[in-house]
Amino acid sequence: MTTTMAQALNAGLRDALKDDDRVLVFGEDVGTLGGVFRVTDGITADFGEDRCFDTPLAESGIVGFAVGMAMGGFRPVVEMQFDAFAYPAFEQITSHVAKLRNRTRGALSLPMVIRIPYAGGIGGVEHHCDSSEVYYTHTPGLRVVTPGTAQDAYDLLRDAIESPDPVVFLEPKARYWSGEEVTFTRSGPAMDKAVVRRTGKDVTLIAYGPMVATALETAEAATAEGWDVEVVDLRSLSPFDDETVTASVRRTGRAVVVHEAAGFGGYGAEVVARVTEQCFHQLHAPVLRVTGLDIPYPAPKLERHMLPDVDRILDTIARLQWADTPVVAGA
Amino acid sequence: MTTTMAQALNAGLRDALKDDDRVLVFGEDVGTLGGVFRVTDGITADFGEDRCFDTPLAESGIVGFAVGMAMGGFRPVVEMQFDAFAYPAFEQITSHVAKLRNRTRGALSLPMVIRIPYAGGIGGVEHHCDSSEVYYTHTPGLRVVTPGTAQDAYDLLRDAIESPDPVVFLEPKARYWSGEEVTFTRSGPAMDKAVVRRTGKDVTLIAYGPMVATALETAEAATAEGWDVEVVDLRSLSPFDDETVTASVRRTGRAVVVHEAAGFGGYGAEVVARVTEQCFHQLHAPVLRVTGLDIPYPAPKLERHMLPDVDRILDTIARLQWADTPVVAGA
Amino acid sequence: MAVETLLPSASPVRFVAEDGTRADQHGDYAEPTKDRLKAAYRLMVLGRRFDVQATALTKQGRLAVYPSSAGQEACQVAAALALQDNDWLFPTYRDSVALVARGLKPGEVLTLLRGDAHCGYNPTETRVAPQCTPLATQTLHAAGLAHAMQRRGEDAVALALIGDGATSEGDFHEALNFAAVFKAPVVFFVQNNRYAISVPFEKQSAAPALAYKGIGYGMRSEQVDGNDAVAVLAVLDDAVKHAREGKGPVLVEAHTYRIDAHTNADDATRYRDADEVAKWREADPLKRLETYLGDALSQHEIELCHAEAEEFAQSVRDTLNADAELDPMSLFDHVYAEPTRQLQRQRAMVRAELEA
Amino acid sequence: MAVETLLPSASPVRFVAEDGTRADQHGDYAEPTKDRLKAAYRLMVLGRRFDVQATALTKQGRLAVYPSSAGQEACQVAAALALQDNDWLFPTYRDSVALVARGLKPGEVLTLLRGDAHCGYNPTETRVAPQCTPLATQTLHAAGLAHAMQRRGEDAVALALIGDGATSEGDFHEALNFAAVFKAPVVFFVQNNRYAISVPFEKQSAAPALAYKGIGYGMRSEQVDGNDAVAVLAVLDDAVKHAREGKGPVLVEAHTYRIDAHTNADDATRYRDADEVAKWREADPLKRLETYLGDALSQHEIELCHAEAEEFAQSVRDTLNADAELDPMSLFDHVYAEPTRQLQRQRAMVRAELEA
Ligand SMILES: Cc1ncc(C[n+]2csc(CCOP(=O)(O)OP(=O)(O)O)c2C)c(N)n1
Ligand SMILES: Cc1ncc(C[n+]2csc(CCOP(=O)(O)OP(=O)(O)O)c2C)c(N)n1
Ligand SMILES: [Mg+2]
Ligand SMILES: [Mg+2]
Repeated sequence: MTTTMAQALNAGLRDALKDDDRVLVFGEDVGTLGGVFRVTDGITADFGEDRCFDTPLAESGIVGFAVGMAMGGFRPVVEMQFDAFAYPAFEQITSHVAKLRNRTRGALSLPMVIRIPYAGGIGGVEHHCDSSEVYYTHTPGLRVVTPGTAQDAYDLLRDAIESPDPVVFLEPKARYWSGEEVTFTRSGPAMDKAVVRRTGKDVTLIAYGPMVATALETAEAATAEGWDVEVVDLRSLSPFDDETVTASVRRTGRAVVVHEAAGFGGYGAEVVARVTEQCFHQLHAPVLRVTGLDIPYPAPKLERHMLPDVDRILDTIARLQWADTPVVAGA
Repeated sequence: MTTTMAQALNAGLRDALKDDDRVLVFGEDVGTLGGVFRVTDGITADFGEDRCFDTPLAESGIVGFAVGMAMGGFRPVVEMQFDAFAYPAFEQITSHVAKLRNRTRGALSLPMVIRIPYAGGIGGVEHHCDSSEVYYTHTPGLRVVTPGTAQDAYDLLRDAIESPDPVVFLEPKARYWSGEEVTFTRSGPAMDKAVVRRTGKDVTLIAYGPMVATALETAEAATAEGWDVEVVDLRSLSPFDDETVTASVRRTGRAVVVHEAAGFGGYGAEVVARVTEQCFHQLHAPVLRVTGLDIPYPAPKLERHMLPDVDRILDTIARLQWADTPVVAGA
Repeated sequence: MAVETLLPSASPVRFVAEDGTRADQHGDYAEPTKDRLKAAYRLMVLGRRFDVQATALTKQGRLAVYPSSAGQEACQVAAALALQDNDWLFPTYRDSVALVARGLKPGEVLTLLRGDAHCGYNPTETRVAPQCTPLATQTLHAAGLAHAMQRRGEDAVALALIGDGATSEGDFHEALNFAAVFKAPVVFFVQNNRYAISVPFEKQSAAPALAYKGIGYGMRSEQVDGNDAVAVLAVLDDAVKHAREGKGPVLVEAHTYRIDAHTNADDATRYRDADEVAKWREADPLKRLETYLGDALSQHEIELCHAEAEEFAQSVRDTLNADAELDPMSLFDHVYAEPTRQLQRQRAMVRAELEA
Repeated sequence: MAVETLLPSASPVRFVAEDGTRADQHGDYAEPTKDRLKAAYRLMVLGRRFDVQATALTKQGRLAVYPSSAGQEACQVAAALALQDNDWLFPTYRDSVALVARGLKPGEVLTLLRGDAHCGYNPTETRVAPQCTPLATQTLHAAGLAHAMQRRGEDAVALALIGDGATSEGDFHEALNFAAVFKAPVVFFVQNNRYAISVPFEKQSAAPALAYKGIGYGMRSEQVDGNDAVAVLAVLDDAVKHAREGKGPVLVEAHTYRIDAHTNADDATRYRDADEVAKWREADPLKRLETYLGDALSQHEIELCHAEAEEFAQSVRDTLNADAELDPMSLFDHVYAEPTRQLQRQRAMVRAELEA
């Protein structure tokens, strides 16, 4: 039976609520309605308003209140309705969620999860499609994970809820309705491990969240060009799994990082920088990036030009200096 | 006569207020007090409460109010008292300041400047020392500049205030009291240009804001090791001046990026990624980073361990594979 | 300091009872002229027709999404009518009918919801800010703009629309405070339609009414029956006058109801009873005003309004059925005043893709 | 809905006039027992001495910075006394005297301001949250924690301290609203000391008093003379009781004054007159309580308090004059529950530097 990513998340929340009565789910519209994406569908009905409830409409409020709840022994799992609507909570996330353990030298911990549907591809109007990962990955003290598959949605969410550290859990909203066979046994890799989704020997495609599926599609399409593409799904954006990624790049000697967020100062830059530092002499070409454009997210009718797609990724793979005659990119 | 960076900024504000009566200065304590760092010292006394005034204590309020004032034809220059205290304004900055021109297809523009004293090195307690540049540089629609010298403090501030685009103006607070000869004639390079502060042929040190002085010191110290170090001061973090930087790196073949912010997903990653992409075959070694640690900013008594210093930079330069026998960095 | 003058009326201001008869619960507020009420009536008919048309267009896929104003026409039309040409309106995604009432073209209003661009009209020319999605953020812009007008000696007021749910956001608080401290000529007009998507007002606030927030900022405040167009117009006229005269900002809360789901994509049956909706349908602001106007409004005039509305709906359909020309190259135009080098490179890439 | 029960008293609650005589401006509030008042007196003497000592230590460079509580001792001591051991206190940087009154050791209290670490005490053991710098953010934590206690059936109340300036922040608004909606057992205690650094209250808010914000959230509220320890204690006792009994949160505003500059680094002469300060020095809360207690407090008892305070000051000096041992390796310990690989590498780097 196929389970969609939204359903897998729902199952993850339910199992967590069952296993640990300190777990609470709250946010805007997550109760009776089941969330605007139905990720919390039926949970209030089945677990009671006590375990899953609506709050007033204020994101800083939700996160700050959750901080207090976590200090008081609960494990809040809160939802920000959309990426850009987590920004009002930025101070609470950056100055408190990320730092409370450190500020109190371990006396207080904040086992809480902030779920954020992010990125585009669903024809959403402005402010509903931001890829906001960098704002969190650059903030020490936060863990940041993002599933690329329904199975990982379940596994990573369970891990995130059990983590002693606060986790920003980024849900690729365009993938909510994509499904696959999911097992609810938690046999997957650890939360902070990347996985090789497809092996290949010519080039490593590094992707996460909404771009994992695109990367896999590209890998299939690349066979027509004679390129054998390996696909790594990062899963954990912070911390970064150097081992899995560099092992792959050392094998292939070439790498491309793909993400939807604007390229400038994007997460891909970190990937390029650390892979280059660690694999410099095994690289046949610079590690390249395929990213969103450096513009505010466009209106629905033009969003396809913003998003990395198979063609753009193939074009970039083609630029990886296969000819063995160094081509110098212009300034 | 030496002018400190704080005085240069004060002069910049005054000259802008004189030249353009649409310019207004406001924020917390910028009026009678002259700001906690005295950057606005005496301005209310000399220009009147009408041009420079205190607001209620609310950063989102200050920025959002400034957006409305700019829509109404003014050119607000607002102060956030410290780096971490700009976070409450994050939504206004990201969803409005950065996007209003784009959202209205040019019908509205927001010529405003958000001044933020940032970074550490002054023995400040928690939340007073964040290097928050990445949160802004990754946001399309914002310009981000940061002076490394008192002269640039004046020049860049004047440029920022005259810019038709909103500018996040990051002031390296540890440098406020450092002085030099300053001319108030605006003969400097354009706001979006990097400058070579010291020429050298062996390695390019790329720095900005608080680390420019440290980079120059390092360059002096490096002569003892026989390294001739070129120092580039970025000035404009967004947009990035590829031309100046890559020209330097192509000459030297080696580069190190230095900043105070946490390394992971830091601004240095972008510098490494784009320099590597553009100069891959001229590089004798991977571009390395010397950055803050990936921890919340420490308490004053331990902050020196957080900050890049001459020794740490020299150690990193030493790792640039001078021996011509490729040393592979471990995972 | 005059505490009493800052509190709202103990119960919502009303000129007209639910059945359309006169209600005397309006203190000192002056009743708007019959001409003004007839103008309001005309725009409410137009607005309702527009709303129905827009909702229909979502079903045909011509609009990406549409948040209906059904049931809130009295509020939205009064908001537009209370303002003069040089005043500014700060609407949310919900307030398309207010924009129509302000005179914007349907194509301009629906550009956002159709997915063509972020804002379809020119805010400087129309003096209407872009419809705002990040909740409550626009209230600060309204306060700042009003203060700017005041400084420039322009005789202009700003009116910010906001929903009940959005009043919970910190920005609303900061906006009220800034406005009060600077005595900015701005009116904050809360349409309390009892829901924030699925969340009922009872879970949003424990206040006796949102209008009671005013006193905490030293701001005049009022509450009004939002389905009584006469009352809303009377209260907003007065609030705008107060602001225009330099007496400071005003907070007005209208008690109304969102008849439709949050947007066409929402399913309101998941969280509220049909009975509740039915009850509020009875409190229809349009019917109420029509009854109240009685003979002042001839059958012929009513028919003219409806005919005009039909014609308007046709123009909405025509506009929406024609695909707007969108140039992908425009993506790079207004990020900065001038495209950066980086954007020039990216533009070249997209152009090459399109030409490939 | 009972609007009157939500409004604060028309003028600040007072038991004691400025000259130390009895003032009958306290409605139904019960006067605290003499024993409690004497306990308050003792802690105010201790707190003031602590404050003077801490300020002196900044001059000797033993403290990085110190925001003085001088003039606010009645508020801070009452805040501590109103709470039981299992209640939680959420203080700001300004509230060191409240921490001392709560029984924390001076070395623990001053760790932050000395620059050794971000928080010198264990919040779980002391039930005192870390002193909070990002303004108003702690009010949300207090609301959330209070709600957590309520859910767990623990008989615990949270009291959040906040300054007048910080009430302008959005988080304060959101905290009041969450607390009221969830009926959380939390008391928000605003010390309105008339300044936010240099900004006087008049530029901060146009409200008749900050306590008038309560009604906008459906929250009980009160205003009190913050330099009258009897009144502050009476009002806070009552507020805490109200919260503890599950009747919901309470907002209390104390009108007081910051006698010293914002911190030792600030120069208050830049923005306020010596006359104003002198006037408020006359309104000294400690002297007022001493006069009021009269014979209930013997000369001997007074001397004992001062002797104890001197001894305490000595212990502060001793603690602060000894350098704390700080291990740079600890920097990497509590970023995450377990250090990441990246942190392990950075730790190794710092260790190597130290060993070099
Ligand atoms: C900051 C922010 N958070 C969340 C949302 C998502 N959202 C859009 S509309 C809405 C409900 C708003 O309710 P209300 O303010 O009552 O206005 P109404 O839709 O009823 O007119 C929510 C939660 C948003 N747009 N902005
Ligand atoms: C979010 C935030 N903005 C700005 C500051 C800087 N700051 C520290 S104290 C202060 C004034 C606070 O005034 P008030 O709330 O009245 O408290 P008081 O210091 O008078 O006790 C300011 C602006 C801060 N700490 N946090
Ligand atoms: Mg609503
Ligand atoms: Mg104060």
